[in-house]
Amino acid sequence: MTVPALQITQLAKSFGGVAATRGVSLTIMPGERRLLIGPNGAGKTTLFNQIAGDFLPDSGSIELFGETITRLPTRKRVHMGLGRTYQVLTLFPRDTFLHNVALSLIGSEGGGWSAWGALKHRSAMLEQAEQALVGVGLGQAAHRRVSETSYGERRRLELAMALAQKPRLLLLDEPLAGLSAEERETVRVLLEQIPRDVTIILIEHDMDVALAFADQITLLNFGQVILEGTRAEVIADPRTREVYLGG
Amino acid sequence: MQFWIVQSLNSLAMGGLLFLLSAGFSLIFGLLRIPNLAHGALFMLGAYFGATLLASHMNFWLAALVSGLGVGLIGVVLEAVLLRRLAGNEQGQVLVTLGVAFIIADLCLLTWGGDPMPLGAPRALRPPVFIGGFAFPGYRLVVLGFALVCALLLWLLLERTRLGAMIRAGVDDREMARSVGIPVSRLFSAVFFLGAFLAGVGGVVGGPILSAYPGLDADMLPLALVVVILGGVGSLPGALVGSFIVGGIYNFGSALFPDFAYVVLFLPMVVVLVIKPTGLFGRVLR
Amino acid sequence: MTGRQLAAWALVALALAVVPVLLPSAFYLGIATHALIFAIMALSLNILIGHGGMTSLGHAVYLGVPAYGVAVMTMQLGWSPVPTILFALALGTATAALFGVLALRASGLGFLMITLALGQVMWGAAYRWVGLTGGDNGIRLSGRPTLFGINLTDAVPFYIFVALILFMALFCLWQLDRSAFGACLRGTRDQPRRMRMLGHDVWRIRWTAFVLAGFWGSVSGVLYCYDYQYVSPAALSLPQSAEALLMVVLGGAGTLAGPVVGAIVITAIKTIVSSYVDRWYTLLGLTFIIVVSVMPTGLVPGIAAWVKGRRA
Amino acid sequence: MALSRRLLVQSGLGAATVALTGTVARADEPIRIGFLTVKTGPLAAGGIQMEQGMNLFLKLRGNKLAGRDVQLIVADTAGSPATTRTKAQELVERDKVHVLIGPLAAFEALAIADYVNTQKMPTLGVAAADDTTQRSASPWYARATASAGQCAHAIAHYAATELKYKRMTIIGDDFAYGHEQNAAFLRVFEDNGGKVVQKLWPPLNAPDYGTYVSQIKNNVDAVFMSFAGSNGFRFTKAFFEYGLGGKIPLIGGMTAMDEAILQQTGEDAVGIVSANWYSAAYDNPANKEFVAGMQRDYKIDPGYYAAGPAVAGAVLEAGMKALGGRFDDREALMKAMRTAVITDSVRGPVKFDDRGNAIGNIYIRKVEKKGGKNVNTVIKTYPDVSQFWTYAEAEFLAKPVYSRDYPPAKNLEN
Repeated sequence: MTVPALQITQLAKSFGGVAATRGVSLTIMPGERRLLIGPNGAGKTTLFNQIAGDFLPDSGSIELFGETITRLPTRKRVHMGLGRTYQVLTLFPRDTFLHNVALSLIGSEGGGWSAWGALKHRSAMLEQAEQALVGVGLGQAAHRRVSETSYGERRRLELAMALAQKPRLLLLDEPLAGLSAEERETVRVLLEQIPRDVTIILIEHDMDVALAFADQITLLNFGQVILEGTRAEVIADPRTREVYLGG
Repeated sequence: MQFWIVQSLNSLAMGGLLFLLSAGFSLIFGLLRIPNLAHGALFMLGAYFGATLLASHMNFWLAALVSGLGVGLIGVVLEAVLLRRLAGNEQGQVLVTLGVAFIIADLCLLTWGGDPMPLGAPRALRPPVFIGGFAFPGYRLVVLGFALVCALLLWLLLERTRLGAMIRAGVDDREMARSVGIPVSRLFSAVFFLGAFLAGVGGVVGGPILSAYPGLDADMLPLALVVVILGGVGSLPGALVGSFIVGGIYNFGSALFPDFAYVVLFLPMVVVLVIKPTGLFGRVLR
Repeated sequence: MTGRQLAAWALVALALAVVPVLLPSAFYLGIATHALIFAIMALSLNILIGHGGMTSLGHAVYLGVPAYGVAVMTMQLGWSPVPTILFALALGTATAALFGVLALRASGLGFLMITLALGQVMWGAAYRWVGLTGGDNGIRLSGRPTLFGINLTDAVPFYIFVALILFMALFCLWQLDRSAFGACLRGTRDQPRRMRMLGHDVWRIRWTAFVLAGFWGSVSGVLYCYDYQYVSPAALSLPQSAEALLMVVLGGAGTLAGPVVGAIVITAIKTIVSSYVDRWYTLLGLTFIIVVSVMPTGLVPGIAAWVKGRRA
Repeated sequence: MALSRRLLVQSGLGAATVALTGTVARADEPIRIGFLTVKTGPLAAGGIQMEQGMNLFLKLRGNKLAGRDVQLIVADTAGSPATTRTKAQELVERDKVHVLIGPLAAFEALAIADYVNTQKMPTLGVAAADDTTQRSASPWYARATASAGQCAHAIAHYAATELKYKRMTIIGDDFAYGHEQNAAFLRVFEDNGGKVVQKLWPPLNAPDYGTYVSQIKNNVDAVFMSFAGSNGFRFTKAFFEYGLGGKIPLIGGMTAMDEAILQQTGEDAVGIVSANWYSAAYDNPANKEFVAGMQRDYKIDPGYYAAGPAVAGAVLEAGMKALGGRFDDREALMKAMRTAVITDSVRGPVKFDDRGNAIGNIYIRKVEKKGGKNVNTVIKTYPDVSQFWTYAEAEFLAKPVYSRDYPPAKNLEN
């Protein structure tokens, strides 16, 4: 039997009495493309934050490729193969695209910045960073500063930074947010190109792209899993209508 | 026994004084996210205003009100002219408020000279109160009562009025407040006025205990910081409880551990912050 | 190093070298020396403020503790200069290592307050622990040392010594700026959460920066003690910490030249302008306000932007 | 009269030419006095009065000492030891002063002690740190005021022998000046049969004295306080607030009831006994003229800080007179000042011991209300008091310097 890429069991978290996550259980198999849907405030990003380790759950457990990570710090989860992009861009605005990706690579090295020498002398790493940028079609933008680039380019940089680390499980939080139709298409193709040895959990409101991309869909509301199934199952289920149309 | 009673009273009275000092600082920091390092100077300015008005035989409470208004006005100008354009630039705010503190301190020295100026409490409130055979200064109990009344009024203002609701919304989430149409800029001016007003009134009401002297600002600012840190930023109950805790630590600490008198406030603060970096009641300090 | 960078460093070296020639007397050279020592202190604090985004109000600890280290070792235990200096640097750096663990429990204002409180505790200890520190009377040094055969008593050799160390500090911090570590440190300043998500140990990056700042602060502390040949609790005081903070922010946090410029401006106002202007304290306050109003990011970036604007 | 800085810079150009051509002081060159004081920050109160006292002294002399013009160059130390040193350097090396007067605070004086020595700069100090004229005395330093312990010795004797106090509490600022006064008090008080049963040390920056006042034992005969600056005033207020005033007598050290805070202390001050080498109410012609001048020019009664420079000025004048108006030979000037015997300073007669500290009257003063204001009426004069009191100098100096814990208090009660 294959070990799940991610197994969440009865995860619960509340903030000052307000429950954000109420007993969520989730199993995601390696190579899967899983879409999380649900209205605003359903607890999707909160769930990502807990998988990433931004805060610790009150109860329940999280296993990444069979190893319990419930109380591990974020960086250890990253070193075990977890990657993430953010809905709100979190880049290093004063640095170049290349440096942004370089920071990502230094981070995945694990003991990290052991090198005190000048960054520009680490040619192997910079080469790798440039490859990652080429991979998302930003090869020409490598030496531009983040603050001088377009929003669409930054979105792709988010993706490049996550992909450069060669994650085994990738959490994508609305990678299409705020993009034009043209840019959406570019990113959609990029997502399609991610090899199947990377497991992906996706939050996305662009249903055309998201539904086409996903194998399985999980519907969340009020911090609970409402239902789980294939695209057809979820669309057909009356509870989906209920959640989205208000009930 | 007497020791415990008197020092407890001392702690309470000092707590009241500290609340008057720190409530305004806490408000300004909580809503505007401005570490107003001129707060000690505004408090001192209030004390000097009060001393001057009292010397011309003004009624004590009227003098407190007038000084508070004067200092509050200076606060509004400070906010509108210098600080508003520095929103989000914390280092700039530190620099500017420290600069203002320097200027106020120097101008006070120029205006009132270096010698301490007394502020007489209202005559009727001066005599010691006798509690079971020992004397306790009556005026300090008045300060305690005044602080509690102020705390109550502030609580009512924040919890029971429309202005208060807007202020709370601003403290919780500034962007959200702006997006639901709260006039955040005017609100900021109002809060800065209130904070500075409280500092000015506090300077006068605390005056009979502290007096006005050069260096009062530097003596008071760390106390306000300690109170706010222990109590938690932007929280009125936090500032109140923090004041009494600091009053207690100061009085019992200096009496029971005289060898540690120089570090009596800061050592416990380090301990608290290391164990609980958010302060005793605070949200995350970021 | 590129040719341009080499030229820039040569220019810095030249500027430091011509100061003794240009200044009219040993007195002014002494003031220049004070300014350079505070420049080293401000540079060290800039590691925290400018690169790490951690505003510390307790940096005087790393000026005062090693200064006391030098004074106690020299005057009470009679150690010779080299072991004294090594000990003082180790003492200051170790203090930073410990205080860093405490202060980095928090960030933002919490960090500022812990550093302030730790500074006040050390100040109180210096006042109260009279047996070791001499209390407010402080400790007087019997003179400047002879290092590697060079007697530092006179103004010129001491200036050269300090200038050399400032040059070293500038160079090291420039290297730091360009290193992978420097990039990581700035990353933790701008996006700590993202840094964690990229697998970085944010705490360790900050702590390392804190210790580095403590080390370079200690270098300035040792020089401070030899410069004034006297140390008292004032070296550990809150005003001293605030002054260092002001130097950094005034000159421009996060830039290499900013802290040096800030240190020179503030030292000049305190020592030279104060001879001509009675209300120099007000003037100092006004300077802060004007600089922040006109150049919110500090003198060096502000002037750089202005020059750029004029060229364009 | 303080010359404006700009004027000084202009005339300084002339001086610089002189220095370049290597000429020795011209016969008509004025004597340049470098005056170190605190004009900004929390210590400025005393510093401003120092400057006023100095200005008035020179004004009363027509800006001439021993027939020579005077240039006073005032430098602001800001109460910081590092700045004090820079300012001392400025006065000595740039302004080429002939003599230094000041600085105010002990730690400032200590910060420049070695510099003054290596520069061989005649310095007339006013700061009270005991050891600067005891175990670490310098030939270039003389103090015409008093050491911290000097006045405390006298009032301790007075408290034990005349006021007949037996059991006392002593309280003072927890820094060297407070330590030294309290230690001196304890020694003489206990040598004369009294007992110090309680010692309290509020930190220098105590926000409030309530907690200390309420610790004072209610069965002591009196309380001795040694505070500096505004702390004495604030302590006295708290003492009365807590109802101890009138119940337990309060007596004070050198600066506790200084004229600078005497009026502000109001009714509470009346009856408090203290000791100082000066009183604005001291009756001699020099002081009468000085006090009248202070009241006319600055609307205040002079106290410790204003009178100090006036005494130092008198010493300088006496030294210059002894040299026939010359001052270019520093060694001779210093020697002349330290061997001068002055009979008519504002503090009365004064001369120096061989370590450079004043020997002069110590006045026991009691605050009285006269003509609607508080005055320090002299009620007893201890004549020719040295810093060693009645102890033998060698024996005194063989012991450790006065401190928080020396001499040990053997009669403390818990």
